[in-house]
Formats: sequence, C-alpha cells, structure tokens
Amino acid sequence: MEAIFQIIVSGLTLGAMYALGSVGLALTYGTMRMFNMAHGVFMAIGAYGAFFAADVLGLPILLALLGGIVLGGVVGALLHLLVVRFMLDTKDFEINILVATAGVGILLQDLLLKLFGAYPFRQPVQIEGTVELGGVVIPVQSLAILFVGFTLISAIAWGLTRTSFGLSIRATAMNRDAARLMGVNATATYLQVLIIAGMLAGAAGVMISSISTLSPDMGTNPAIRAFVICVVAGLGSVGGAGITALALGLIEAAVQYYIGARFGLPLMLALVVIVLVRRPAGLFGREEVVRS
Amino acid sequence: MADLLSVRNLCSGYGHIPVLHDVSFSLPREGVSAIIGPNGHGKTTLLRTLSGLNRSWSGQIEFDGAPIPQSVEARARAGLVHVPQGDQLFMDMTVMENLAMGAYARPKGYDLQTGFAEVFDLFPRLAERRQQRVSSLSGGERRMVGIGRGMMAGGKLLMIDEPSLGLAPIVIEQVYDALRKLASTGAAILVVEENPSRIETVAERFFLMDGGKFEWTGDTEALRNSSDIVATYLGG
Amino acid sequence: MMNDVRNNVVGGLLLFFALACAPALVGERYLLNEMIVFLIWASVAVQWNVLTGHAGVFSLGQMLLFAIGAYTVAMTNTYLGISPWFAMPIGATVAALAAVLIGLACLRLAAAYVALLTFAISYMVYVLIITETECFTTVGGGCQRFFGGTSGFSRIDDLGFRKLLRGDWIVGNYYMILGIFALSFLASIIVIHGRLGLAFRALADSPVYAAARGLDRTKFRIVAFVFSAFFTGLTGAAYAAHFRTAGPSLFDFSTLLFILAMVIVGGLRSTWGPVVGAALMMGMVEIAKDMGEIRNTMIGLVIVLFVVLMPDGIAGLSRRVVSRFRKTNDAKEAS
Amino acid sequence: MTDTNKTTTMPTRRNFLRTAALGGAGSAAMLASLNSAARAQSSEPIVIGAPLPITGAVAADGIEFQRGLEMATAEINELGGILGRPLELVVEDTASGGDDLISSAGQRLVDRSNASVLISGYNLGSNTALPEIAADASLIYMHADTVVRHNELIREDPARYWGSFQYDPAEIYYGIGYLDYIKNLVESGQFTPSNNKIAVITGPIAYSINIANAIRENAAEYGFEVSLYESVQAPISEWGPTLAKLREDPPGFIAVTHFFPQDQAQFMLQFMNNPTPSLIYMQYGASLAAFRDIAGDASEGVLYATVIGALQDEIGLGFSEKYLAAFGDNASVNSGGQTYSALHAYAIAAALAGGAGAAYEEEQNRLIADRLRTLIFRSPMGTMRMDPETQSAFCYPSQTNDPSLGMPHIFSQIQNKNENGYIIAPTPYDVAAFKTPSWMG
Repeated sequence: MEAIFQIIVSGLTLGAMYALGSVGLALTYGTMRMFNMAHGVFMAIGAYGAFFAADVLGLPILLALLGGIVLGGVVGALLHLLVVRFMLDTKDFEINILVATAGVGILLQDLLLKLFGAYPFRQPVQIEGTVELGGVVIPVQSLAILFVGFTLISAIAWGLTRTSFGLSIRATAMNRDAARLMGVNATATYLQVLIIAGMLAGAAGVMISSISTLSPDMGTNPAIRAFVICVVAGLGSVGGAGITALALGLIEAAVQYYIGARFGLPLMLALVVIVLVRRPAGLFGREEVVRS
Repeated sequence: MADLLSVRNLCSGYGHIPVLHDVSFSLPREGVSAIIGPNGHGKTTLLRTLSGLNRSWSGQIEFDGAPIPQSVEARARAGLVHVPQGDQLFMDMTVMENLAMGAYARPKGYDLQTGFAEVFDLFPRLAERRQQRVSSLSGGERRMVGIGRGMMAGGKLLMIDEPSLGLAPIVIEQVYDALRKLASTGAAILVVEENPSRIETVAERFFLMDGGKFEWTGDTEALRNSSDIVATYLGG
Repeated sequence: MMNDVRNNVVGGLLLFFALACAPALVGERYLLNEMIVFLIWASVAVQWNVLTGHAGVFSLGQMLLFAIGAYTVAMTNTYLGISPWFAMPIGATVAALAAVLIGLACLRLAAAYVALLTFAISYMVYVLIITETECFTTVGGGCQRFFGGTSGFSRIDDLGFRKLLRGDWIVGNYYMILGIFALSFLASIIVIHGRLGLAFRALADSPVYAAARGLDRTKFRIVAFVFSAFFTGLTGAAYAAHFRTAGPSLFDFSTLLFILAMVIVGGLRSTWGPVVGAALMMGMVEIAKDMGEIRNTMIGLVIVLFVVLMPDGIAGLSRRVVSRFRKTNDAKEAS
Repeated sequence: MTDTNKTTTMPTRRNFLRTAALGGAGSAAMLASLNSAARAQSSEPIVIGAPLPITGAVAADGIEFQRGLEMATAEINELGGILGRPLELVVEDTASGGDDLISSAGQRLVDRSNASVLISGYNLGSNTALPEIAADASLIYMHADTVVRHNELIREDPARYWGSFQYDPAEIYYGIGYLDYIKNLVESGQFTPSNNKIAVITGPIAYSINIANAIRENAAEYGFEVSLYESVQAPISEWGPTLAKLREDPPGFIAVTHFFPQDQAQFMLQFMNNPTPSLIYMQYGASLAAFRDIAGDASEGVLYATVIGALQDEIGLGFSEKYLAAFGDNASVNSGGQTYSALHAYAIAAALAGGAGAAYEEEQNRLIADRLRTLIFRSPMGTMRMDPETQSAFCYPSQTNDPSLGMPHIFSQIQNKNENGYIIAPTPYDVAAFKTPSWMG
C-alpha cells in the first residue's frame, strides 16, 4: 500500500515535470508547425536565470522563479524576432526551422557554458523540507513542482479556450489565412506563442534543475521526452500533452517499481510506437493525417 | 460622398504568372455588386488581392477614402471583410467560437450577443448547432457559418466568394435568401458568382470578368439586355 | 532526362577522380581521416536528400539505419568472426529490411508524424541499447553486453590494409570509403533523374493526378525509404569498418542534426546540394576548431545564418545566380 | 582544507617554487636537477596534446583535466621544462562523444599540433580509439579511463600498444576493494550492520556495471548476500520507486555504482526522508563538491572510494591548496589531480630518457615508455607504478601490500558537508576514523 502511494507521488512529480516541458513545445508546434530544437536549452536558460537571480543577486526564491520564467520568455521573443520571423513563409519551413533552432540551441548552450562553466550547481530556487502523507514522506519540492505545473498548465488551458487572445492563437493554428482575414496579426500571435512557450520552458527548467542540477545540457533529456510526449498526445494538442505527460509519469514510476528501473523509458517509447501506428494522429490529436 | 472602394490599374498573379491585368472599378457605399464570369479568369484572385492575401503587383486601391493598409489583418480591421472560397473555417472550433472570431477586430466593448442574435436570426439552423464543432457540420451549414462569421465583423464591405459553390440546389436557395435579407439592410456587399442567373435578382451592379479584365459592366437591366454578351463569355 | 543523368554522372566521375587523387596530394593522416568522415556524412546526406527532398519522406530515423549497418559489422565480427568485407553488404541488407518494417508501420502518415515516429523508434532502440546491463560474455573481467551497452563494440577486425600498406593503411580505407560514397551518389543520381524520380515529382506536384495515373504513394515512399536505407546502412557498415567501432554515440542527436544541416545548407531537392553542404559544414567545423574557445558558438551561428539567409541552400542560391546570369546574357544578346 | 585556503594569497615566486615542490613531490627536485645537468637541446616547445571532453555530458570533469594540465605545464616550465625545452599545452575537444570525435581530436593533435604525447583524464566512447592513434603514431598516450578494457588491450597485443598507459587501476578493483573494506569494517568491530544484505544499484555505463557485477559475483565469498540488483537509467532524478523496493527489504549495505553526482545527491535527499538502517557507499560522484552542494546535510555519512584521488597528507594537501587557490573553491581536486600527476610523471620519464620524442619517433618514445613502465612516481594521488603486463597502475591494497608501490584505493567518508570526505582507509593514508552515519544511530 505504501509502495503504491509512493509510486503515485513519484509518478505525479515526474509527470508534472514532463508536462511543463511538453506543453510549450506542443503549443509552438500546434500554432506554427515549428519544432523548437532549442526548447531544451531554453529550459537550461530559465534554470540558470533563476539560479543567477537567487544566488548572485540574492533575490527571494519566488522572485527568482519569476525571473527564470521571464528570461525564458525573453529568449523566446528573441528567437522569433531574430530567426523565426524571417523564415515563416519559406518553403520547407517545418524542416528548415528544425535545423535553424538546432543551430540556436548549439549557440546558446555554448554561451551558457562560457558564462557559468560546467560545474553542476545546486538550484537554490526550491523549498526544502518534507511532509508526511499516509505513511509516505513527500518532499515539499515535489508538491511545489506539482503545484507550479498544475497552475501554469491550467492557466494556459484556460487562456486558450476562454479568452479572445487564446481564441486568436487557436484560430491562427487552425487556419492562418482565415485568422488574418479576421484581423488577427499572425506574426504578433507567433511572437506571443514563442514568448509563452519560452516562459513555460523557463519554468520547466527551474523545476527540473531543482531536483537534479544545473548544467548547460540539462535540457537535452527532458526536451527529447517532451518531444515524444507531444507525439503521443497528438501534435499540437496542448491539453493532451499535459494529460499524456501525467499518465506517462505514472506509468514510468510503476514500471520502475514492478518491472525494473531501466525499463521505464523504453516501455514508454514502445507504447508511443504502438499508439502512433494504431492512432496516427495521437491520443488527442484530430485526424489531419494524409492517408493514401 | 466618395466611393467606398476604388481600384485603379490593379495587376496581380501567382508566382511569375500574371492573372489580373489593369483592373479598375469602384463600389458605392451601399448595395450588392456581383463579379461574374467563367472560372479560372481571376475573380477569386481579385478578392484575394483586395483583402491582401495576394500581393498586388501594381495599381492603387483606395478604401473608405484612404489608401488601403498593407497587411491582411489591417485591411480586415479597416472594415474590408472577405469571406473566402471554400469557407476556410476554424474546423476544431465550435460554431460560436467561429462566430466570435469573426468579431475579433471589433472594439473591446462590443457585445457578442448582438452579433450572435443577428446571425442566428438569418440562419436559425446555426442556433441549434451553436455548440457543435464546425467539422461536424454539413457543407451548407459550414457556408452559413462562413457568411455569419463575415457578418460578425460588422465591416464596411462584405466580400463573399462563390457562396453557392459545391452546394445542393435547395441549400443554394437558402443561402441566397439569406443574402437577399442581408442586402435589404443596405449593407455594401460584393459577391463573386460564376452563374449570373443566381445573382441576377440579388445584385444591382455587375462586373463581367474574363481573362483577368472586366469585359463588361452594367446594372441589372443592362445585364438582362446583354444576355448575348454574357452568353459569349459564359458559354450559355 | 537522359541528358540530365549523363551530365550528372559525368560531373560525379570528375568529382570521383579528383577525390581519388587526394591521397597523392594529402599526406597527412588527420586530413585524410577528416576526408573519410566527409565522404561518410556526404553519403548519408545524399541518401537523406533522396528520401526527404525528392520522395517527400521526412525521416529522423536515418541514424538508426546507419547504426544498423555499423552494428551488423561489429556484431558479426565480434561474435562470429565474419570479416568486415563480407559484413558490409549484410549490414546494408539488414538496414533495408528494417526499413521495410518501419516503412510499413509509418509511411502512410503525414510528414510531421513520419518524422516523429521514425525518431521515436530510433530513440527507443538507443535507450534499449544503453540501458542493457546483462553481460552476454565476460572478457578479461569486463562485461560485454549483447548489443554492447554504453561502450559498444571496438577492435573490430582491420580491413587488412594495415598488413598490406603498413603506415599508409588509411589510404586503403580512404579508397574503400570513396568507393562506397561513389556508389551511393551514383545511385542517387540515377534515382533522382530516372523514372523513380519522375514518379516522386508527379506525386509531389499533384497527388490526386498521380493517384489517378495509378501511382501508389505509400508504395513509392516505402521504395524510396528502403533504397536510401540500403545505402545509409552500407555507409554505416563502412564507418564501423573504418573506425573499427560501433557504439551508441551513433545515435547522438547532435550528429543527426549536423547531417540534416548538411542537407539543408546544401539545398534540399537538389542533386549536388548535400555533397556541397557536407563539404561546407566539415570545412566550417575545421576552421572553427582553430578558433578553440568559440568553436561551438561559431558553428551554431553559421547554421542559423545559412538557414535564415538561404532557405533553399547553396543549390538554390546557385540556381538563382545562374538564372540571373543567363537572363542578363539573354538581354545583352537581344539588344 | 578551508583553513589552509586562507593562507594562500598572491604567491611569491619563492613561495610558488616551494609549493611546486610540494605538489610535484620529490619529482620536482629530480626534474630540476636533470634539467640543470642538461644543456638545452633546443628551444622548440614540446607539445602536450590533450584530447579532453571540454563540452557535453562530462564537461565538468573535462575542464578540470585541462586545469590540471595547465597547472603542471606552468610548474614544469618554471623548472626548466624537459631538458630545457618548454612545454606547450594544446587541448582538443572530444565533446563527450563517440570514437569518431575522439579519434579525430587525437589525430588532429598528432598531425596538426605535432603533439609529443597524448594525455587525458578519461573520455567516453569505446576507450580504444586513442590507443590506436597512439600506436599508429608511435606515441605515448596516458589516460585514466579506469577500465579493464585497457588491460585486455595491452595483454592482447603488447607489441602494438607499447605506448598506452592507464595511470590508475582498472575499475574492477572497486568491487573487490569495497567488499574487502566492509568486511574489514564489520570484523574490526567498527560497524555492526543490521544484516549482511547488499543492495546494488548501477547505472548504464560500463564502468558502473563492471563494478556492480564485481560486487555481485564476489559478495558470497566475503560473506554477504546481494538482495537487490537494480539498473537505473541516467540521468535519474526520481528515486521513489527504487527506494520503495529498498524499504520493503532494508539491506545492511547499499552500494550505488551509478556515478553521476547530481543523481546520487537526489538519492540521498530522497533516502533521508525515510532512511533504512543501511550503510551507503557511492561510486565516484560523491567525491565531487557538487554532490555535497546539492545533497547538503543528506551528504553526511556517505562513503565513497576512488582509485585516483588526492590524498590528505602533506603532498596531497599541498597540491589541493594550490589547485583551489588557482581555480576557486568549486574546482575538483580529484579530477584535476589526475592529469596533473600524469604530466609530471611523463616529464620525469622523458627527462630520464633523454628528451621527449615527436610522433613517429618510435625509438625515443619507446625509451620513454620503458621509463614509464619502471617509474615509481609519488604523486599527490599516491604512488604511480605501472604493472608491466597491463600498463595500468598497481592498486594498493588489492594488488600490493606495500603502500609505496601502488595507487591507493582510498575510502572516504563525508563527515562535514562543507569539506571533502575524510580518508578513512587504507592505512597509512587514513586521516579520520569511520563514523556510523547519523541515520543509523
């Protein structure tokens, strides 16, 4: 019984982290058919930003977390203004943007290495201590991750469905020309989407580094997982990505306990392949697949 | 008062292939105008160029007494509403959300309910389907959403591309009834239609487009008297 | 169409002879080794371009196929003692067979999904390999896992050039790899400018029309996938034979993106683009190495600039320059 | 160690030489006298080629390896280089990558930079790429990959790989050394375990697996039972499921051979939420400052071992002090000390052999290799003495009973989260006694 509770706690913590990482990616792909290969580095930038704010500037952790999130948004904005903007209407955008953002990732990761070195710093933006719940001791930071993940993702989901700003993002995603005919400034929408995705990545980075460490390449693994989660959920399905991430976190924790820790990720990926072969548009995606 | 829309020597095309050749015309602030003519001769290109979806190569467009803004979205905000061919709806949104998008450019204080009421008054069928996803609607219903979405913008000129395209005759009737009702409110409407007989009783001004040029222009009466010209271009 | 093939083949032969002369001019082992790496990545890039640029299949699983070729050589040699010379065609065939399976599973889907599914499959294989902990055999107190685990396979038998050419063994390897590159490039020219390429273009231009003509899109996509897998696998096998190792680093995401960058910088949908792109990227890294500290910063910057400023790559740029040049010439003649 | 830091301010030249002598041990004097006896052969610098993982997953160590080499280069040049020829360090990045990147970096150092020797800490990959490069170019290559694969390689073809040296013992000694140590701990009455079960937790990298397997295979012989053998993926931050298994059947000992410091720190943090009465041993990662930084209080009580770590005696502390003064408190002495020691050893061997050899100068390099094979060199990490059969450093006490003839396999325990662990075994290097960790008290 205690073990099951432990698995649920671990699974939700993992899931919340995965969700934070994937929702931003899903949003960008969903809106502009762009896979941001620098997403993982954005996470690292957010994490280092918070670290810098708390450790060097001595800001309180809540402000530092906010600093990390804002920095993520700034980098997202810069990506749009300096790179994406010029590529939007080119042929092969989907492939070219992959390479361009990969280049951005290499560049930014190297800059992080130059600025902070490779020393694995401790992320000061975290809450220490534990609480006991039903015989299981839970670190407060796990709850903080769940809370931040849940809050941000609900805010995004609410914003997308309930506000006119969200409506314009969804409209641009579904039909860019039609959205422009309604008076939506698609370029501005893309900018806003990249800012939001950058902020989410920043938050994810702070959370992930709080339970591992800071390093310039800390985002690589989470970003690859986020990539995979977006596929299972159905490309561009933001809510789907959140739910899938939680489910996969729970599955991974259960597999780690019942089958063996090393099988967590491979089984998750096998599941991905099966899901995709059977349901090509993903669990939550709508059919937009060209079948011959 | 000046014309609502005035176009001079407009040229445009796709890639390197010109489609529109020196098109000039103007529209008054009220009433229904129609562009008729065979398919593939530039009618849709003209609307797309007016709304900015296609770049204009040369020529001037004046809208509402001023040179028309550059971008698609700015033209929409200026009140030039384009209901594109093939509906171009937001397929994963509900009927209400699509309509709400139509009013996107309106000022903040605008009450969507007034707009919804007008649209549902014109297309009662949509009221029943208001919470359904557009992807689950029939072709006719989608067309109604498209026109309704255009109405929601409350623009100065409503341009509708081929409202009857691909619909069953009985549905075409319904759509044209609605257009007629809309026209009776005095709104300025520009309709593109291949078949002049459908639009004959709705519009009061006609432009016959062929080979990317206006070959003939006239009012309803002139159209009736010039059936031979029309027949030449439309093959019947 | 035949002219196209002939011109390109003649061009290819010229390149081949130029490259064949290289060892006579380049004595340095380091440079020859870098040229070998160039030939390997160029071959992979050429095949990727056939698949993505021409057949419209956006695969991110190319390094898996490459690795299958390499692992086949490594495993058959380590466990069965089969010579790398024999194992290379086997590796290519295994890669092609794997492509049949993967192709049947995912090539019905739209571009983005193909990309992600091929990526997911290759990542899964990678994770299974690197998390393998059970020893298959024990060598001198060390553990040899069946698929090599994180350390992979090493000390694969030499191709025999060390005995034959002694200090110049790398020249032997160079010619072997050059041969494989030539084969791969020649095959790509024939496909791009031949009937298959025509079918690809028809399918890309007007899927409906092509379907009406009886062209089965999925079938052609699978054909393209298997074809490029064969040569990608063969190149991977040659990689293993040259470096005498195969390991999970073949799956590195950075390698995948590096080669994709070669294809894009060179120009998707061209014939020669990937070769030019590979040469350019390798040259750039070489220059960057001399810059020491700012090496990666520069590589990142150059990739971004290329993609932003030249979305159709160098091939697209040269096409535009040539056509402008022709236009001005025509204008001159006319006046 | 924190105390001694304060005393180091702006070293004067005399001061520098004195500490250099401390850092390089007796070697400095030897090298200095060899140098003064020799007429400078030429002023052409000797290029030290360093193929190191400066970026990527293990960049943190790679940067320390570079620092260690920089420091040794400066010291040796201060003493007159090698027989009058100054040293010049050239680093190539292997980017924590595979053999293609590693051999490209190595070959570039040979062909482009005219390296006279290749020295690295460790690289990932198959660990055979650089021995091949060195063999083809008839060069000396010194590394601390800490793999038994090196020993196999030398045994298989000593004629080809005469120039490749592993200047620390192979990882397999960790497993046996660990069992030996805990058995001793129990028998000597320093520690009474709750039971004789060992839970082994390994990661995916060969190094971890080889150590874990050595523990699993030999546990019974030492009177222990492996009750759990778990492989985890890397990186791993959520240990809940694995800890749940541990808590169901609490073992007397837990050995974590997965070696990433941040993952180990998370293990301790999550373990301490609800600890079991188990003595915890962690491979390598716990020896880094980052582990203590991240784990904080939870780091205290953890045991770790290394077959190449800075000792806490006069020579070792002298080196540590200097190293931290040069590179800051976050610098890792244990990583930087490796390449530092290797370069000093090479310098002595080359000086004794009559000078450094360039690439393809087989005769001269073989002379240096012969010297290296017979050199007994006391570094800040202990005595470096090669097993002529495997060209790997001898391990004390697993391979030799004489501490002056083997690289010590040192066990440390973190007793204060603000300091490196104290060496608690083997004698004579121990500076503190084992303490039962607080969570077992």
